[in-house]
Amino acid sequence: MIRDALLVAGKDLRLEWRSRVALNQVAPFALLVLVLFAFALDPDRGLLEKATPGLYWVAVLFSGLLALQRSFSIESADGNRDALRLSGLDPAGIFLGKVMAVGLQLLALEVLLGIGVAVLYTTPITGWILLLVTAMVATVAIAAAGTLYGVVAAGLRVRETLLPLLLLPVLAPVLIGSTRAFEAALGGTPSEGWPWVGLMGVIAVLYIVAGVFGFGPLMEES
Amino acid sequence: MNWGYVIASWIIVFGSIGAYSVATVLRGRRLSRQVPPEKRRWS
Amino acid sequence: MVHLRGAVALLGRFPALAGVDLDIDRRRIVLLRGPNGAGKTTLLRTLAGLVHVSEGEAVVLGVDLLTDRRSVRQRVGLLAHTTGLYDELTVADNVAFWARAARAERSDVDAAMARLGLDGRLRTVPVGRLSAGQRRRTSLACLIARRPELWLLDEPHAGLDQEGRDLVDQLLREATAAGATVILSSHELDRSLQLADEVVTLSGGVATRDS
Amino acid sequence: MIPQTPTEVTGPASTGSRATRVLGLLALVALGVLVLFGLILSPADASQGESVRIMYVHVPSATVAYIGCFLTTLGSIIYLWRKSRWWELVAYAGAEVATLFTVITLVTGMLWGRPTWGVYWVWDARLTSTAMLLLLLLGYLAVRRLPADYEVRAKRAAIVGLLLVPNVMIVRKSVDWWRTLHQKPTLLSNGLDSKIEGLMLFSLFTGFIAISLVFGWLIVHRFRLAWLEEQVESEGLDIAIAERRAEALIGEVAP
Repeated sequence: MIRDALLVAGKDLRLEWRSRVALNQVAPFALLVLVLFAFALDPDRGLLEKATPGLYWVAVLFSGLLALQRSFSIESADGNRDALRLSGLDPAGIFLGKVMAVGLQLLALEVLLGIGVAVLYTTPITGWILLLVTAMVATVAIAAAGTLYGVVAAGLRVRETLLPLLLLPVLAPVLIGSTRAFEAALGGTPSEGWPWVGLMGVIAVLYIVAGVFGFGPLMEES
Repeated sequence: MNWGYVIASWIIVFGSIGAYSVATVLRGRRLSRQVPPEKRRWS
Repeated sequence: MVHLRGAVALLGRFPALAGVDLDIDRRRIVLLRGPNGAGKTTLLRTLAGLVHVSEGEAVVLGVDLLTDRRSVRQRVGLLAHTTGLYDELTVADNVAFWARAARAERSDVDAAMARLGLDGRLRTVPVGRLSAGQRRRTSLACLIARRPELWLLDEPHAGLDQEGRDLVDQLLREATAAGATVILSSHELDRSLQLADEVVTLSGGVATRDS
Repeated sequence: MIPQTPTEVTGPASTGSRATRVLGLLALVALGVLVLFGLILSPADASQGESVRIMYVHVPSATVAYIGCFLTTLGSIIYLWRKSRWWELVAYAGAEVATLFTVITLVTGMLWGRPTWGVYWVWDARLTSTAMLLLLLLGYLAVRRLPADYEVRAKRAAIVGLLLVPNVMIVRKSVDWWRTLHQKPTLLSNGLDSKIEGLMLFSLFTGFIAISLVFGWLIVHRFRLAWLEEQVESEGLDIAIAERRAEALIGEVAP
């Protein structure tokens, strides 16, 4: 299962590297969102500063959604599902591999957005440990839930519209949790952030388990 | 003075349940005609 | 190797196979023929364990398809109209990914690519830029690197040049010599009739064996 | 509710049966009693005034909405585990009826909020998580109603349905934490917890009985409707196989 996961993750990342869609389109989009927030919330009135953690995670969520759509559009070629079913790859391995690939791309996006926020919104960064752990746990939760709902919507004509409808309500707790944890870290009260990390951990584990067991049945019959 | 909100809520509750019930029953009648009786196994 | 008795397979609500009887022994090359829409592609996909058999008996490579379709899949090789290849990856990456997914050795991958003439300049070309014939060669390379016990080929000659078609025939003869079984559909009747040991005609989702 | 062996060859020409007629009659009587006590006999609340009467339909609706979600998850689990279409249809019926009652809960909650808080919407923990519940249910229904083969729709919807209750729990927990850090205005703690007694308690009790009966009646009818929908879809499969085989015969005659 782990071997298959690494093979699939390696394939996805290699494909991303060759096509550079994430680099050339998703990353600029993420930065664009940051700039648009600055336009919408006048930077001089202090609104931007207060809302930074929330804006950051909304930007991650939306650009992450694009990365997820991309991750499933590469598997939407004619006959790809048949080929995967015939390949001998463990479905749980395919799931974990895609989670890894999406997760790594999300982490890269988060680093980029973090630099963007620090520079553009002049946010002083404090509470490093909480920030990093929050980002890791939230990334796993987003990637796992996104990959599971991604395959629920995969192969349908309505894929692009169905995925956000399914995914965003489910990720609302991750948005709340990661934003509060970031506020706690930046506000110098990290102890308030850790319960939220725990809650996001529960979500991450729930979706990893659901994906490992649910991916097999979902790959069949469609 | 709050009777307006009370009456509105109750009308909405009874109205929406009623409308949904009627729609369900009517659709059931229509589909029943397309299904042979031995497959409608309730009495 | 293959035993079907009254096998029914549905595509949605359409009975693409409406009760197929078929028995095929080991090391045979069997040609499926029949008009478009006769169920050739569905039959091949069914034997590969991709389509659910809803009625009848279906045993492939000793595995009962009604209860277990997954364990058949790794042991067969299906060459379909759709390739399943990733357009943005190179030929070498594609063959390596699909062959290694099926636990093929690195050396088998290289040998397969050399056999199909993909070891030169084509290695590093993205599949999206290949011609139809070159794609077919790439799919074939993925297939032979897996060393399947049962080869299922949906019009393997289509889109290939003269040399490519000869190569396909040669590969199939080698496969049966090595103990595999081959079932192919083709509209290249002259060529295929020479190649095949048996001919099965499909029509309206039902099979009849030609004597 | 269980499709039984036919007692008479001519089944009823609707989703009704003797059992559901009795259930429906009971529900109507209970609704009548609810109107009598909820709107006429019970007194106004000391602090909330007349708007407490909204509670008698709001709270039971919220409860049965959650029961519907539970049915959806339960049905989805059993469908995935046993391949039981019967339970898959229970899951579908549960989700649709739950959606109806979630909408009712939201609307009555807002109409209660206006006289109580002065606004239709506050980011109250319960109200917010009910809104999220509605979105989760709409997601399930969107998948279940996809224009695709039954197996495809059912299997994908079952995965979404399986995760419905865990998602609802997580959303509630997170929204509770999110709000309680700041304020604590929930419908119950603000209104009914403290001094509920006598006729008011009885009215609420009647509300639970009446709404539960309505819920049960709706579930049975919606389930039977889903059953009919599925029968209509799978109708004519035998004919299709015969037609397909006839194609082969024609093929043999004309070489």
